Amino acid sequence: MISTTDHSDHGTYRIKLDNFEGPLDLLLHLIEKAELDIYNIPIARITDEFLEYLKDIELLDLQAAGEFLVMAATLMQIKVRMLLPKPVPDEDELLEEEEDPRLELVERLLEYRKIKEVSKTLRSWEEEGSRYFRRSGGYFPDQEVAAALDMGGEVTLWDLVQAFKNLLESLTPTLELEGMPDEQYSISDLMREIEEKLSRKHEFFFSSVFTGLPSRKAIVTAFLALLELIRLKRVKVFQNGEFADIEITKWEDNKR
Amino acid sequence: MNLTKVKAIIEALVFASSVPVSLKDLAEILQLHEHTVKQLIYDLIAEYKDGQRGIRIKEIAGGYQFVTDAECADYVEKLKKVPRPNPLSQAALETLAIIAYKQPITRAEIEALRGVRVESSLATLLERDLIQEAGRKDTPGRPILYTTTTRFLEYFGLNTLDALPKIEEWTDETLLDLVMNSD
Amino acid sequence: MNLTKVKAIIEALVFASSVPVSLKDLAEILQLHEHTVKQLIYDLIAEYKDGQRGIRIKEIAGGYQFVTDAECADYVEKLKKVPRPNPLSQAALETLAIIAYKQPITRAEIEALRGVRVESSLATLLERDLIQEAGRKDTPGRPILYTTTTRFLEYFGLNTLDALPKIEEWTDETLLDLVMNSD
Repeated sequence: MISTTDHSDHGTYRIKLDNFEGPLDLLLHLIEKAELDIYNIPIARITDEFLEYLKDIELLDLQAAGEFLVMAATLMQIKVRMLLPKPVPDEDELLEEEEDPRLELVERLLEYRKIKEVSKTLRSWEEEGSRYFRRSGGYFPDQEVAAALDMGGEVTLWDLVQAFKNLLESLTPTLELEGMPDEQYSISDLMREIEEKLSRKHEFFFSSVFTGLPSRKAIVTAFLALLELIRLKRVKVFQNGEFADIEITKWEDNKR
Repeated sequence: MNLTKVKAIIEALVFASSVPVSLKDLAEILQLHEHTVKQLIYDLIAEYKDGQRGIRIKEIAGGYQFVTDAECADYVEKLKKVPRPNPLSQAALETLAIIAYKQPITRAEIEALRGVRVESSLATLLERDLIQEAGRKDTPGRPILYTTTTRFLEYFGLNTLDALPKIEEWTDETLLDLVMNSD
Repeated sequence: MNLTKVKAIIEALVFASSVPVSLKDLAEILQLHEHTVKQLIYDLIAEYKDGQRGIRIKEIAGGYQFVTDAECADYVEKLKKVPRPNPLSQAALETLAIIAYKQPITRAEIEALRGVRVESSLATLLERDLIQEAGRKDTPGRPILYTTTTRFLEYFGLNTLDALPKIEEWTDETLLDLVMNSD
């Protein structure tokens, strides 16, 4: 069972995703490895490859997993939007160019790529800088002036006590649920919702699970609910061909 | 006061300060023109450099500071009880890169750019005095703004933030778009 | 390794140390006879003395240490009035506060309270002589214990540690509770 209060477990998030600094890093890796054009990403192919990596997620660290799941959901939404027929432009209206659903993602990837490049430069400077040592600001009877300078003289006893009090306050045990599934939408609620929907419709598209959900947290929760249903063999998901959205069906209906 | 004497005083001042001393402070203490002080400092820097010494004066974080020569690093390290700090993790480094370029910046804005939560990177960077809290943004929730510190410049051997590699296309507009669309 | 190089390394070592460096330590790091090192150190001392420099090497407390030249003292004094950026970072201050109230304390205990790694604040505080290593705790791993220094008392204008403002609620039980609940 996926537990929502399991974060005392020090989520050791040991999967091959470990080599990546998050979903953008993984995406960038997939694109570069296949030498794809970042401005024209074959979204279906990349989505499949991305999900392939996600298979190995151990849901120990919901927060880290959540970040990858949100990206998976985003990719699937883009995929669906690209399949939708383009509306026939009204003759009266200006022929506005339809915005490519991939645009925002491409921009984020470009930004992230720049960050990675800059990080490389900073890394080499860090290495170089670590070879210079500053003078240590010790205190020597003979050198009172220099020692006094090291202190700056701007920290008072009050600052010290204040720092301690603040720390005390910050330690008041509170369970921060940020990044955890949305309390309004618990996993079990959403599992029930998906199953109810299936009892009415027998099958529906994966992306429709997410429509109407208010926050990223809720989307992550929905994803987790779905994964849990799959694990419990209550639903099955499959894809009809490379460009299709993922369909969800009840386990016993799945006789194809 | 002859120039040898002034140079000696500059040497003492640069040594005595544990943070880089600016040209302005030196000129004020010596009651001399910044131009004159600059000449003398460059003389001093050259003397140490040419003399194959174990220490030298480095222009860093907008000021001047004595540091040990890089070639002596292996020996100096043996002396230090405290080992040199571990290199920053890739996550912390990426977070720091964003702050360096986009400061002042909030946590949510950094997270929109990196695509992951950055709480623990921020804690590490604050702990290592590479970033600081610098007020709050005037938007709902009044989120904390982060900027880099003087220690950041020292750590990477930079004189000013302008010495960071240029990134032309990185505009404020794209950042704003991302944040708006991020949740 | 030629003598110029060895002398440069000695210079770097004497400069970088926060306490006077003994001949023994220098000889050990350089893998040379104390006799040889002593010769070279005396050369260095003479060079600085004859060169009318602003700094020189002094034999203090059984070791060697760079100090500013007495003749520059008036100017160095003026440096005190120059505002210093970030005298002690917030992170270092929090770590110091914990050590002040809970000494002797180990690094792991401090980290449990602050929720972050405190390696670099400890380095800063040790470097500034505000804390010191004071033996080891009798628990598995025998971790190092830290206490505040005399310098700490001087710096905050305290006569004894008892003069630290009391914080009543802070009993060992609450500490334990907090540590247990902090992760």
